[in-house]
Amino acid sequence: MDKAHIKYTLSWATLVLMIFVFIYVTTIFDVIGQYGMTTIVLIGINLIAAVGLNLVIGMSGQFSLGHAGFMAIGAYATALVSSAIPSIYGFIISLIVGIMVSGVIALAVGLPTLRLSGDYLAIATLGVAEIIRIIIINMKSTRGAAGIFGIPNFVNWQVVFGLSVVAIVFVVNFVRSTTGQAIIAVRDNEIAAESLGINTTKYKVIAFVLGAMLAAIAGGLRASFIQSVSPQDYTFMQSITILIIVVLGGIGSISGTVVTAIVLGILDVILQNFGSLRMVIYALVLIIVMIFRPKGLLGTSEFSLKKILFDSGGDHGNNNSKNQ
Amino acid sequence: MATTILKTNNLSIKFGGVTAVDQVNIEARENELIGLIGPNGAGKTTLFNLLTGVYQPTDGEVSIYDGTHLKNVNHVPPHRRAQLGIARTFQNIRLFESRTVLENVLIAMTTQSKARTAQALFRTPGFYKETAKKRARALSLLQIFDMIAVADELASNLPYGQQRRLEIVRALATQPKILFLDEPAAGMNPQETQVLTDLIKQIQKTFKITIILIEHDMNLVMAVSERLYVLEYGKVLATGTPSDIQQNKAVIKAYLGEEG
Amino acid sequence: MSSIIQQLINGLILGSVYALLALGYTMVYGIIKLINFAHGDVYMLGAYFGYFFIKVMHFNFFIALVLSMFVSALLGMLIEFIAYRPLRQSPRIAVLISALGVSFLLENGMSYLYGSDKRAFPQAIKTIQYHFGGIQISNIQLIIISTAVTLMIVLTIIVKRTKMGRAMRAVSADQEAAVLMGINVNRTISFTFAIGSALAAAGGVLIGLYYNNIDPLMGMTPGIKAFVAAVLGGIGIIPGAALGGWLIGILETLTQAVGLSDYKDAVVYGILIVILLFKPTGILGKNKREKV
Amino acid sequence: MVEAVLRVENLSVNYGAIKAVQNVSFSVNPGEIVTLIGANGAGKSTILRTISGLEKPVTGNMSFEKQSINHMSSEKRVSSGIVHVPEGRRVFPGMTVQENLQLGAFTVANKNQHKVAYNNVYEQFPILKTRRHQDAATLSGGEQQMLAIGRALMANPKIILLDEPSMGLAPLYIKKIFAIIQQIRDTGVTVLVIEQNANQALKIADRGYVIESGQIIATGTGAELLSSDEVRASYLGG
Amino acid sequence: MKKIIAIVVAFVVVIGAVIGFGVSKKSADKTSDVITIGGVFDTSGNASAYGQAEQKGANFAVKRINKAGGIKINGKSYQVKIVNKDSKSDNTEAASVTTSLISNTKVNAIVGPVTTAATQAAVPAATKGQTPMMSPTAGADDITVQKNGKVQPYVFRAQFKNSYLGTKMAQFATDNVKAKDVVIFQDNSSDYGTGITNAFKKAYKGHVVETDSYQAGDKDFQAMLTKIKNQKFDAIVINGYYNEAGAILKQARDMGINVPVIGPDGLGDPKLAEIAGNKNTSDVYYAAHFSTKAPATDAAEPFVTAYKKSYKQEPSQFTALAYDAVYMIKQAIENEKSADKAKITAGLAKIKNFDGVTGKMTMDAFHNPKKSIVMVGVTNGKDTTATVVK
Repeated sequence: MDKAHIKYTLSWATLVLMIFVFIYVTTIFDVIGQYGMTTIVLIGINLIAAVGLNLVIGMSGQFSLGHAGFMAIGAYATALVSSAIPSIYGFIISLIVGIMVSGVIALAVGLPTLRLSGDYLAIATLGVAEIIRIIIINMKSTRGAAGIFGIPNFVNWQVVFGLSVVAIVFVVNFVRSTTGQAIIAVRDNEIAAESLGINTTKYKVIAFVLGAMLAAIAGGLRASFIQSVSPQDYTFMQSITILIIVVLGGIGSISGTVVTAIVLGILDVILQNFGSLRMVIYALVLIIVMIFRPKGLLGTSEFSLKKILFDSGGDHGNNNSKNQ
Repeated sequence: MATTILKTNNLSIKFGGVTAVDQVNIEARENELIGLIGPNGAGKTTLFNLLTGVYQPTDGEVSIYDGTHLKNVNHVPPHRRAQLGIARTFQNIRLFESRTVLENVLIAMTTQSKARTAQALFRTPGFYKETAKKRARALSLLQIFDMIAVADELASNLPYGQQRRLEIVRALATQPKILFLDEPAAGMNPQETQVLTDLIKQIQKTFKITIILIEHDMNLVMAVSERLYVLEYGKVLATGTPSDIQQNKAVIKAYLGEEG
Repeated sequence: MSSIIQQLINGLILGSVYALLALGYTMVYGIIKLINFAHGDVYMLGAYFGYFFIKVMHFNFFIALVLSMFVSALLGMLIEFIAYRPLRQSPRIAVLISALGVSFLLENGMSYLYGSDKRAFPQAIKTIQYHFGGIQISNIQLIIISTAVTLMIVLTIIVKRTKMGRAMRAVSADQEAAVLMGINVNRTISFTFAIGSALAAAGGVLIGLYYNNIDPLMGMTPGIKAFVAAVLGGIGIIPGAALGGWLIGILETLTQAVGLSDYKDAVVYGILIVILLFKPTGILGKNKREKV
Repeated sequence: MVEAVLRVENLSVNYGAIKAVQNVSFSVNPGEIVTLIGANGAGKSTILRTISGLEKPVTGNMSFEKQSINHMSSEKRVSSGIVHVPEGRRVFPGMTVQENLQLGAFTVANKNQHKVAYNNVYEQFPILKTRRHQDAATLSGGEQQMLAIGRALMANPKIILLDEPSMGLAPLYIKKIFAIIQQIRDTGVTVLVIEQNANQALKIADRGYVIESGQIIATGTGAELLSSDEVRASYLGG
Repeated sequence: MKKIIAIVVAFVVVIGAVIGFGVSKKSADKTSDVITIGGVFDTSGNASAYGQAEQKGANFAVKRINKAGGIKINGKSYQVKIVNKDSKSDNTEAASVTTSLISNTKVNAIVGPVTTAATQAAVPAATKGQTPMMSPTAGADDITVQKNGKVQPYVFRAQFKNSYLGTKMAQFATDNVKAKDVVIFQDNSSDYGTGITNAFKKAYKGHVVETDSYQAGDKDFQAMLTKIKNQKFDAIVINGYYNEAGAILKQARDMGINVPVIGPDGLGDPKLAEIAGNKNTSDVYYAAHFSTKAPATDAAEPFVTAYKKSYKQEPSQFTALAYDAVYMIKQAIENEKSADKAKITAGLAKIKNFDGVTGKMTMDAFHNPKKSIVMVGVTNGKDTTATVVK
């Protein structure tokens, strides 16, 4: 690892640490209070789910409307396992179980359906998520429509903050890996990618499975934090909520996803006070943002520390800013 | 005589009722440079698509030399054929437009990559080492093609001629045994075409590969090809050296209509 | 035996409404490749317009039906003009989100203005039951089927025989070539929205009459079901939408009839996925491979 | 001196960062056949597309019958008499031959004119008459090209823009198409045609322009260009 | 390098500001003369019909309390303020707004949420914030019970437990309707429907011919009804809400199925008869909290009259329960002579013989109100009979 890379990694680490310290200070001096912390946790959870969906929609170009299904799997895994083993280890195991089950189901579903294109895939994934939800409603062990509650809580803002950072670093580094680059190649031009020896189905499935796994983490965290799950939490609308974060941020832009998750999280806080007008305002925001920023808030560009701090250039391939 | 590296046997494909490629028998030998010409709609690109696996033939077979003997690859999908050593460019340019020139070349090295995804996730020294190695190779390829200066440009921002050239570089990065070029000079001006002509010859020499080329620019085709196949209505109309073909009455007629 | 036939009739009626909705979905999709998530909400508004014309203006049911279709057509054009037209050159997913925004706006706007509660739809036509052997069918059910079929025939005539219909088909087949014919693409798209919305409104009014209740969220589920129906039949294909609608209606009914009502939607989605795997572009869809 | 029916001055068109057409000027006189020849990707199609309004120019002016059409909508251009037969024919595959022709007359309000136009087209292309109830998709390439041209004629054009009418056609059809182009001109319609088949095109053209990399590099009468060694070398092969 | 220094300096300044703000805020905390009640209602989304009705009930209660002079503690009158937040039919949102009300608005007590699932999600927030929470309509048995079997200290409800409802309905079906065979339709998308069904089946002495499920929002019940039409049964039990029950009723009657229909309090809304049509709404029995026909307490009649005057519509069970929830909080404050959160919690647990609109209530050890169920019989869309099920 050469010096430039160390410097680069360190500056990112410092930034993350600064944000952490900032939140930490605000909490111990009770500036944001319990509610602020709840908001941070929920933003972080949406963030993890959205980063996962961006991997599927943005990076691999596959239009999935089924994210809620995989979040549900993660949530129920955590609900069942950590209720049975009410310790931090139980919680960790539950997350792993959720990730595995979600991954296996995504694999089983993805292999055949990812052959479908565009909107056909969208409806197939929507169907899969609904099927998952209906099965959960009708299963004895998941307690049907009532859901499960009294789940032990092992999630606080530090956990979510940490996992969000891990998820972002994971996705960003993954995109830079050979596999990640192959996935983007498949998105940009499937036929060309194929002609270069890239097994397009394989890479689409990889992205889909990883996205599902991240969704499972988000679901698991939420179940543990809210301490209850119910099938109503994971309807089509949940998939849409996450989809909106991804699209509003800019498809394929991880920084955009982060920014939008935070912005929408804060918007939600404000809108809670508007009663039934709430969703009307939200709807108008959606339409207006799309009309004026059809490529999303950040388009496809990424936030680059290197540009801001060092601004040296000359190092190939670390900034993909595309300005049109 | 050099080994036959690619061979078709009565290769045909029908779309609806139309036979786009009809009982075509062609073969290519090691390090040979073959031109494929014919009027628009004669089935040249369709033939390429059959050879590279994009289409499945209705009839006949495609065989590729796998090191020991010719092997039927009819049911081998395009990405596996690429791994067997087939590379191509496209008539309508197909670059990874959101990626830079360098990244386009790096992506082409995916199947040869030794870098583990896990290494990339943790940004281990191994990752940086492997990345540096790949990058060096890609840059040296770009160097050969005089594209170092634009290595960090987005592929979509390149001028037309450069995009075509990048497609060739990208195809070569897969370390192919056979390179298919689909109208590489399309959209180039005569000077660019001249440069391309030299380049194709150079590629054949440097990389020791077989090149099969579709081209309308007769100057180019005649200058580089060792042997030509002429297609018309999906059938092979004639085959031979460039000078044979230039004298061939049937070919002149097919190309220029009546007189020539 | 008679109960099976009765169930098939039930499915056919349910499917007729899905089909009316799916037709609008499919036409809009065919012409601008947009999954118009707001379509189900136009159906809801159509029902509310019908409610208004019957309950407040005291119009005859059929006049109210036609008026509601007309007003909804205008509304559809307005929605297209405000929320979709500015995004003509944008990525498709941006338009999709805009459509979701419109959907939320209509649902919650109505809920804000008139409350989320269900309203009883005025019974403009008295229900009369007819019995044929063991089969029972009501006049309202007959009205639904015949209106749906009539509208489908009218739609077919518009699309096949009129100048505007030809323009629609031209734009949907090849937008650029259509421009070269001197067709005003924007106007044609507008017209498509008008027709699609009118059909949705007809569905809404019929449903209002049949089930006797309407509410601001009534479009959500049928909207998605109609989308599924359109995809099942082959999205962008008009007969496909009708076929898909009826198929889903019948499937849902039969699933319940065999005692799988807990899994009603799961069965529908499951069958959809299986069909797509074998026929990736829907039942009547044509497989197209990208030109290389 | 006759006044040009179509005049293009200093036209430049970009596709994103690519300069497709740079500073191109030319004119077409009434009753002429003018051809633009040049390699694939030289910018010929872009010029036609800009004239018919499918592309927006960066700079330059286009005028038709002395009026600037720069800001005219595509539909208006069609109804004022500029009709474009696009590359690859672009007939509407799922519609019958007759419906395709009907669409051609989309801007013609007068129904009587439709009848006259049908008769003319069917007279010129008898094969279209026999196939009038067939889907356009079932026609052969040559028949589709005839349909595309017939469809354009339905609009009552003053100038017809033809983009590679001979592309992918058998020699027999190519010959036919060029004969038709001459016939069209003889009925008083001006023709601007793009061709890769430079040989044939120049033979029937009154004048021609050679385009390379988005610029005009040579001009002259058809015969002049045809006998130019340079053009011969570039576009007709060694 | 300059940039980096600038960023570090900026960071230190920001942190300093945050600390300063935190310290100053601490000292600024003070008590007020207003008692604040938080309202967590789904006013948008799927459950908004119920949420909007409850929000109206709670607001109406607050309005009436203030009009009557507020809540008196030790001779001093406190005005009541209600802060409503929309939980948009989303359970996570319910948890989030509950936290917001507790930690930001600093409410004294909470009314809501509407549904069982949302209440479950809000319980941890209320517990952490040590704030009493009174759900008007959450029905699941165990929402007031912890995993270890102890009572949830901060959770109360005004609603019957589902099992209690189901049991009493079964008793009524056998004793009063004399139904030997019944068909059950349940709303499978919420615990309310399935929970009552389970309890009903457990307690019912007759035979359940068929149990069929539907989802909230369904409109078409033809298939379900066709299936049972030719079977033998004496009554239909619909475990769900009036929206779907009304549609089932209409379609059943249109089909010629004229047996008695029994349902829980979810059917108790004037909309039932509107949707089903008056004529079809006959021989229908639902579990009521209040009825003008058989007013459980003296509070019912004036409430209905006043509500009608204010809102120009009939109050539903949802409205009445939310109204009672607020009044129970008032009662608790007055009994304990304090608006302190711990005192309200203690007061609510001790509520005894509270004269609510929905009945005379006494909180049991598990914070469930003990009140008698009145099965109201409907003929031609009008409440005509009232039977108290003991």
